[in-house]
Amino acid sequence: AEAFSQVNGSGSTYVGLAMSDWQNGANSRGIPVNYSALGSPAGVNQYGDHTVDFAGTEAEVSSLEAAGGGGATAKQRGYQYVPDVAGAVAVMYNVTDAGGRRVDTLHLTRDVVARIFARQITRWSDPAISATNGGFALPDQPITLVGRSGQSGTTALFYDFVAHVAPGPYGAFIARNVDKGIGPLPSGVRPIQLPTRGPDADFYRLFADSDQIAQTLANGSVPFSIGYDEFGYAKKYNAPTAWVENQAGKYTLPYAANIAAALTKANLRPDLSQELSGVYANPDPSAYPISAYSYLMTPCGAGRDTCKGGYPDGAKADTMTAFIEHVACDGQINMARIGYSPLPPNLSQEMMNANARLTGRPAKQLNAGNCANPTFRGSLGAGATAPQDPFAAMGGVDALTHPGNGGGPKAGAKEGPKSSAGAQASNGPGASSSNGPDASEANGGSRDWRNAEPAAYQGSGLGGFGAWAALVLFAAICVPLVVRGIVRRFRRTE
Amino acid sequence: MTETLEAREPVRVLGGPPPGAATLEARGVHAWFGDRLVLEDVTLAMPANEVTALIGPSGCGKSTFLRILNRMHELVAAASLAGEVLLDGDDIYAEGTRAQHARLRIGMVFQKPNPFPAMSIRDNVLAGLKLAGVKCADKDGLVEQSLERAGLWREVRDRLNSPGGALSGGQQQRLCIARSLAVQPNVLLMDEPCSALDPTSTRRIEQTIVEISDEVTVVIVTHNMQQAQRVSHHCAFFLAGENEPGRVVEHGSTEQIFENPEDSRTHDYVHGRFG
Amino acid sequence: MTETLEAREPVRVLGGPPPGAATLEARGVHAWFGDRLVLEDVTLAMPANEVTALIGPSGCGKSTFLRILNRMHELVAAASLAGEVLLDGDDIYAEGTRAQHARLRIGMVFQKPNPFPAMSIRDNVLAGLKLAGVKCADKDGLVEQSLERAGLWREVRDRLNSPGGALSGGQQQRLCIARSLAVQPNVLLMDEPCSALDPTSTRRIEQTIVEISDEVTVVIVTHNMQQAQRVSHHCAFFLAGENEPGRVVEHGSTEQIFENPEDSRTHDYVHGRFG
Amino acid sequence: MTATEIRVEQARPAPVRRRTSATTPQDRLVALGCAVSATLLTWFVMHQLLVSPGWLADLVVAYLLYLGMLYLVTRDRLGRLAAFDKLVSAVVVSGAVGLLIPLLFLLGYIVVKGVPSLRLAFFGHDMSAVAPTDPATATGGLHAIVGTLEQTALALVFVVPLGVLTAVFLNETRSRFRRPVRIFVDAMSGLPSVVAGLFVYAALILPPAQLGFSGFMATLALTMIMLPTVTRTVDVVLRLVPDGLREASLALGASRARTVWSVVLPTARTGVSTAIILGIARVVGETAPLLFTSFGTLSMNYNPFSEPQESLPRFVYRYIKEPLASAQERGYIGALVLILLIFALFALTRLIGRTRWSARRTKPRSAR
Amino acid sequence: MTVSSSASVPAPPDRLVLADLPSRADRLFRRVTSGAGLSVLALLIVIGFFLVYRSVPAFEASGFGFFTTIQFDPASGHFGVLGLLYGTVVVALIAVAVAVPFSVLAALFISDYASPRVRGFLTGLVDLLAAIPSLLYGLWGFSFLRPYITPLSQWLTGNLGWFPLFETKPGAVLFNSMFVAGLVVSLMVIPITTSVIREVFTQTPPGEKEAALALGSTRWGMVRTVVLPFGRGGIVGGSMLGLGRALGETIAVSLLLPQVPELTTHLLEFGGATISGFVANNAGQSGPALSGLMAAGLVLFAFTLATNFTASVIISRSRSGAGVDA
Ligand SMILES: Nc1ncnc2c1ncn2[C@@H]1O[C@H](COP(=O)(O)OP(=O)(O)OP(=O)(O)O)[C@@H](O)[C@H]1O
Ligand SMILES: Nc1ncnc2c1ncn2[C@@H]1O[C@H](COP(=O)(O)OP(=O)(O)OP(=O)(O)O)[C@@H](O)[C@H]1O
Ligand SMILES: [Mg+2]
Ligand SMILES: [Mg+2]
Repeated sequence: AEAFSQVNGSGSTYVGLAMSDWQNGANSRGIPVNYSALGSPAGVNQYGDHTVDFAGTEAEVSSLEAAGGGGATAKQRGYQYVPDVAGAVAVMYNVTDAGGRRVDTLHLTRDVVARIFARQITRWSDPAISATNGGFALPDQPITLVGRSGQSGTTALFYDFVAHVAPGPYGAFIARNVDKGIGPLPSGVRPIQLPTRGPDADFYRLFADSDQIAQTLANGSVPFSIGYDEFGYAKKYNAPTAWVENQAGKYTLPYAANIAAALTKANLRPDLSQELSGVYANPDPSAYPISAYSYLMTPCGAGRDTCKGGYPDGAKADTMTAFIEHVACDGQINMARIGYSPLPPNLSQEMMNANARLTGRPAKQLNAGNCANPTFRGSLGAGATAPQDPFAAMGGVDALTHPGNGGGPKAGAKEGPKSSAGAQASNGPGASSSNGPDASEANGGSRDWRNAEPAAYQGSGLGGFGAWAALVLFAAICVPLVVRGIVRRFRRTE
Repeated sequence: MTETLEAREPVRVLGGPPPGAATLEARGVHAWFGDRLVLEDVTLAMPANEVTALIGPSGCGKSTFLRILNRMHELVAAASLAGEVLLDGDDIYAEGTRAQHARLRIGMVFQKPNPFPAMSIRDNVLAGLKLAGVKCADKDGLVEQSLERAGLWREVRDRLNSPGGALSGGQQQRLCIARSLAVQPNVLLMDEPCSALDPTSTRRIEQTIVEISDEVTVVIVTHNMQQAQRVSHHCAFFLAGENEPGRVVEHGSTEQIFENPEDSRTHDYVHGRFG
Repeated sequence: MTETLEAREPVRVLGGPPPGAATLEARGVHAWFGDRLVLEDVTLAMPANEVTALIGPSGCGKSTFLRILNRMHELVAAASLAGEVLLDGDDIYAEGTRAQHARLRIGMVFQKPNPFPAMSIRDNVLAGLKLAGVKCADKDGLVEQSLERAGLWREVRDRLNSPGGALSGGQQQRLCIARSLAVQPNVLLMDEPCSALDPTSTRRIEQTIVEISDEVTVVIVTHNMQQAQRVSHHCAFFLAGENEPGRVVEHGSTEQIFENPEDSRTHDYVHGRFG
Repeated sequence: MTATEIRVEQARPAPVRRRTSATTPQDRLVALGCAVSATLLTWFVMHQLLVSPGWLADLVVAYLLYLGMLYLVTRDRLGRLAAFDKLVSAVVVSGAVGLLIPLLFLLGYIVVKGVPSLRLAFFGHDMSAVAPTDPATATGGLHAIVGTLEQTALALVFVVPLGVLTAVFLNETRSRFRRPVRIFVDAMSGLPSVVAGLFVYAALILPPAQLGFSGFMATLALTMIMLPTVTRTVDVVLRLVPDGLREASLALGASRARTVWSVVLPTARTGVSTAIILGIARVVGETAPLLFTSFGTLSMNYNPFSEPQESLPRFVYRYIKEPLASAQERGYIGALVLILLIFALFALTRLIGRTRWSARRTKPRSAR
Repeated sequence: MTVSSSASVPAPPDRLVLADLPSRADRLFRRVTSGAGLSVLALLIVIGFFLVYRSVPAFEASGFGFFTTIQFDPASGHFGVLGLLYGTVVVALIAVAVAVPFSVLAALFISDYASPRVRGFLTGLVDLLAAIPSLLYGLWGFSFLRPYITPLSQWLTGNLGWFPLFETKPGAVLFNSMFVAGLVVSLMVIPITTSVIREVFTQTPPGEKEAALALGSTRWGMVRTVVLPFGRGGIVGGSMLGLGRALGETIAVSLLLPQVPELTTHLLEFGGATISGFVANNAGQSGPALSGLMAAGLVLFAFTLATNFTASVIISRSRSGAGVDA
């Protein structure tokens, strides 16, 4: 019915996959939409430059401005944030226990996660970590943090969580690094890039994109590391992902159900940007606390009621609203399958409200009858259900941590899906020295960690073959040959 | 071989040079490459309908002189010259004369056969027409006539459309002669046309030279004394001392140069004492 | 010129060829390029300490034959040969004989002077020692002796360390001869060594050839009949018909070939009837 | 040859062609023996006496042993010079092989990764109707292929006339600007492709020009990369046209323009087309400038002048970064098709080169 | 001129001023070709001018500090290209250092060791490999090759760690390092350098080669005395061309390196950034950051230009490029 003209958007890689799905759906109904995942900052900038019609972002314009990454032009153009899909930041890690085995059921409290990433907890043997992992001390290795280099919306989202959960350490962290690459941050503005120099920077391994982070953490090539990334990538590479404790004291992974549960407590600021303190402290036992949603950025005048005319081209406005409506309802069906969570009904309705501001027409009221978003029917779509917490089956983290339960965790841990956590004692020849009460208490979990070689140095390739050995070998073999030659020559001349 | 030609009316081209051989006369020609004088004060008349041979050891400026005769010398960067070259009395270097025009009237055959490889034999012969904008009503006749006069017709008449590069060296050289003859120039310059060829081809081309000399004036550079004796009516002996420009030591009828030269150097040279 | 040489004990190299000139004999040599037979059944003896000249028109296989004599022919892709080449009675193509060894005993000088341009004159002369693993106690003596025999010593003794490429063409060619002589080969092959040179250099090199022929056997290819007459003791006349392989038409003493050839084609050729 | 041969046979026993190979059977035996004994020694020492740390170490040790043995044995047989010659030959051969193996691996890897999911349908539709969760076999790349072809073809429209004329300018005229132009063409060939993309982005796509993303912008960036390459190669090709042909043409009374048009360019035709095809091959896989210019899309856009357009490298780049296994496979399919395209272009040059050029091209060389 | 050619040496006359009348076609021809030539000239000037013009804000913001600051830090408004430039140069140098020996060997093999059939095949193959897009090299290097290089890095640092360049911090991460990036880039550079060097090697005057062989030299002797000295210019020039290509290499590096600018001698360790990779990863910047990127791009351009020029000067100075047969 309406005349459509193509709209282009660019920005967040975080929603890239969802966007593929939405484009595919929208295109099949004749809504010409195109999106290019160049990263949130690029999206906001190109939006500001009028080279695209909308942006996808997690980073707020204020963060971008603070980081010197632009944003001023976007402000000039005017924008409104429109929520589009819910997701979560997963905490992935690569740790081996004293026996050299990969740990794959790490459980962490929100506080510990935040303090690790604010670099207050800096060693794996920290009691705060052992406390939620059966009491076993991990090796006393420094924690290497894995994150995104350059500006990234995911970084901003994650550090918003850190700032809320551990304001003290976060504040100290920011104060330490304010001119070390993260820029001067006004209060309330989150960093969108990590420090590239200074004392903390040495402990970061920054990667150019999410794919590499997940791949790296999955194949264990950075020993004793922990990082944040979109959960989709974690699933793609099977990277070990931490169970994060929520307000209810339960440990969850960022599956759609857990994200959806958490996001029911999301608050919107007047500009529709998200205020997530409620999410981080959502008392729902299935909530995954580091949940957030991503925005679309569409043009809008200064006041939020006057977005009409944001697109001078009427056909573009029509296309955009049609697309937003598609995203709000039909677009949410597949989200759980590809690693996101469908928006809760209130946010879907906000999308329609945003549409109303764009067109100046009254907002369409969504309900289970006219919207295919599965959350309207109390479901989340295929692929939403989360697996069981392996520790829960053993009586929960608290019970496991109890010192009296010596052999329990070991046996219990083995029952987990692919567990080798709760580090078994390595009774190797060097495992005699006891290193403090923690270690011995934890059933010898890390007896000889001080001597343990980093995992990367074992095994493969030329690792154990020294240059001196080559020399000796070569000499040993060549000398007889040379001698033989000399002897033969000697004989000949005789 | 020439019966066919004589039996027929010769084919003529339009817009080409005026018909018939012309007299070429060089007066006080000097040539430089950069600042180096390589040819000094050469004055030489090349009478119409006769064959003039330029002989002399390597590097004495024969090729340079020949190229001055049809304004090819100026193609070399930094080359310059002085003197006059009169073609039937008109200076080809006179102001307002087109080099193209002089070259059209004074054809040239080079040491290395250079047929156009991208063209067929027929197109090679007709190349001059296309390139110089000469017209001809009877193209096939012209092709036959030119090849006939270059002594190549018998050998190639069945494969006029095969590429020119597919011929043997001697045939290629004759093709180049045919190509030059097709525009019916007044003078034909030849720079060691046989030096890259086998004896048979050489003999064939010498024959051709003798045959065409009744239609065009021929000037030929050669290293082969016997060849000069065989084909030419006049001879000019060039010589350049060490670090000196080339000069004409002696010129005159071929007979005189070979039998009874005035200069002892000429005598030495034509009898193979050096070079 | 040779006084200095004779006054002194000649410098000798170690690990090089056995001293003195050697007889070279080709027996039933055939040569092919790919499937094309270019040389057929050449049998020719080149006696020690004498100069043998190979003459014949272009393309008759003289160079090919010469290159067969020191196993350079096999460097050309798809080239093959048949027959035997006996150096003092030993077949240089016998199984187990290395080409390097044959080439060390049978030196070669090419048509175009090819000194190693990056090396000094002295190093050029000594290049053979380094390349072939020949030793010499008195290197300076060897340099002097070789240059002396090539007739270049006077001209270059003050600038032995300037690059070989800086010499004139004739000097370069003599440098190449000196280089070949330095390893003291038994035979020296020369492929038109003077064709790129001026008369003076030519005369100088002819002199050199005459002088060295008492130490090595010389085989020379030349297009210049006078040159062949001047320097050679023996002559072999090669000829190839159209699309036929080259053959030796006649061979014998130079006098006989030039004064009283058996074959009429030889007569025609040496008197400049063709080629 | 046949006639001659028959005659010779009748006259006397047919001549036997002689072996003149540089390596004798003994040489080969020695090489084989050294290889075998090096292998055995390595096995004995590395696996029986020591604990081998891996196949790479075995390989290195065996190789060094082989070289050492070859040297010593040959030195014993033939002397120092010959031994060193053998040693160097072995190193050169293994160097060349060691270089080609990883590169062939690259081709093999992409083929192996791409082939299982490549379906004919890839050439039949775009990605607009393919859900991210669909299997990789459902991939459609028509939009990318069309984009690549259009962008490259448009680039050719600029590059061919400009490049060929510039090369003619450099070769066939005597303008005093030839030197600066040649220098600038050389300079431009050093323009990093990403800078070309950045330039187009900043100059034309961003305000104030505000032309927006489109295939044409990619074309402009590609033109900047392709122009110097083509100009330089055509320049070289024109230089290969023997001067004799030019002189022959001029001596026939032709003008310069005529000479270039009727003699020089036809003679160099195959070389010029080869140069152009190689230029295409060079830009067809350029990715960096596309990141800034063509934006990319999932659906077909036939119009290169407006709206974003996909192209094959962009397609590959897009999918290798997405967090789904099937997306990765899509990337490899695109890579495979890209390689096939380049193969096809090369086959084309070979085809063109074979007709006449190859024969002619060797001429100036053999003449030297 | 009137003086006849006799004993007295006459003063040579004035040279003729040759005034050829060009035809209309010729004049048009000259104008069109000059137009094309000059438009190429103009195009480059426009590009250069525009890059400079857009870089000015960044230069103004950072002053000369642009060349001495390691970090490229839009957050503080201070742009520095030093770290990026360092990474660019290091990666390119590693690439060239690895590529050139192999290229020389391969070129030697093709020009002097292989049989004619193999030679033709390899020449084509190398040219084909040179045309494979760097995206594919990057893809392959990233997903296939990277795991195989890590053990090599380990071995290097384990056994040669005393050498500063191979030193690593304890527990360091050894992949996605400048070393790995250098190796992957070297794979792309090898076909190019090989093909340049081969071209020069095959132009070695056959006369000199034969002269060496005729003196009884082995093949190696011939190569050493004739081919290598003749090809020296080609080797240097080819390496420089390879260096130019390696400097501009984008996609593979942007996939491999974290793009965090730093000055470090720990080449085997995780880290590093190059200008082109950084620019590619920051596509879509605007405002001052964009002009910073432009400035970095300009620096890269200038650098590549310098190397290419050096290369062409070296090639043309050397005997090999000039094609002079001494
Ligand atoms: N293009 C050029 N640039 C500079 N000098 C040149 C050029 N062509 C020829 N010469 C010099 O001019 C002189 C005369 O050369 P020219 O080619 O006319 O001699 P020639 O008598 O034809 O010799 P040949 O018999 O070898 O062909 C020579 O000394 C040569 O070095
Ligand atoms: N590399 C080659 N490949 C193929 N054919 C060749 C090769 N070299 C020479 N020929 C052919 O072999 C034949 C003999 O050539 P060769 O060079 O031996 O003649 P030549 O007598 O030395 O002639 P010239 O006097 O011109 O030097 C000629 O027909 C030539 O075409
Ligand atoms: Mg000449
Ligand atoms: Mg010859």
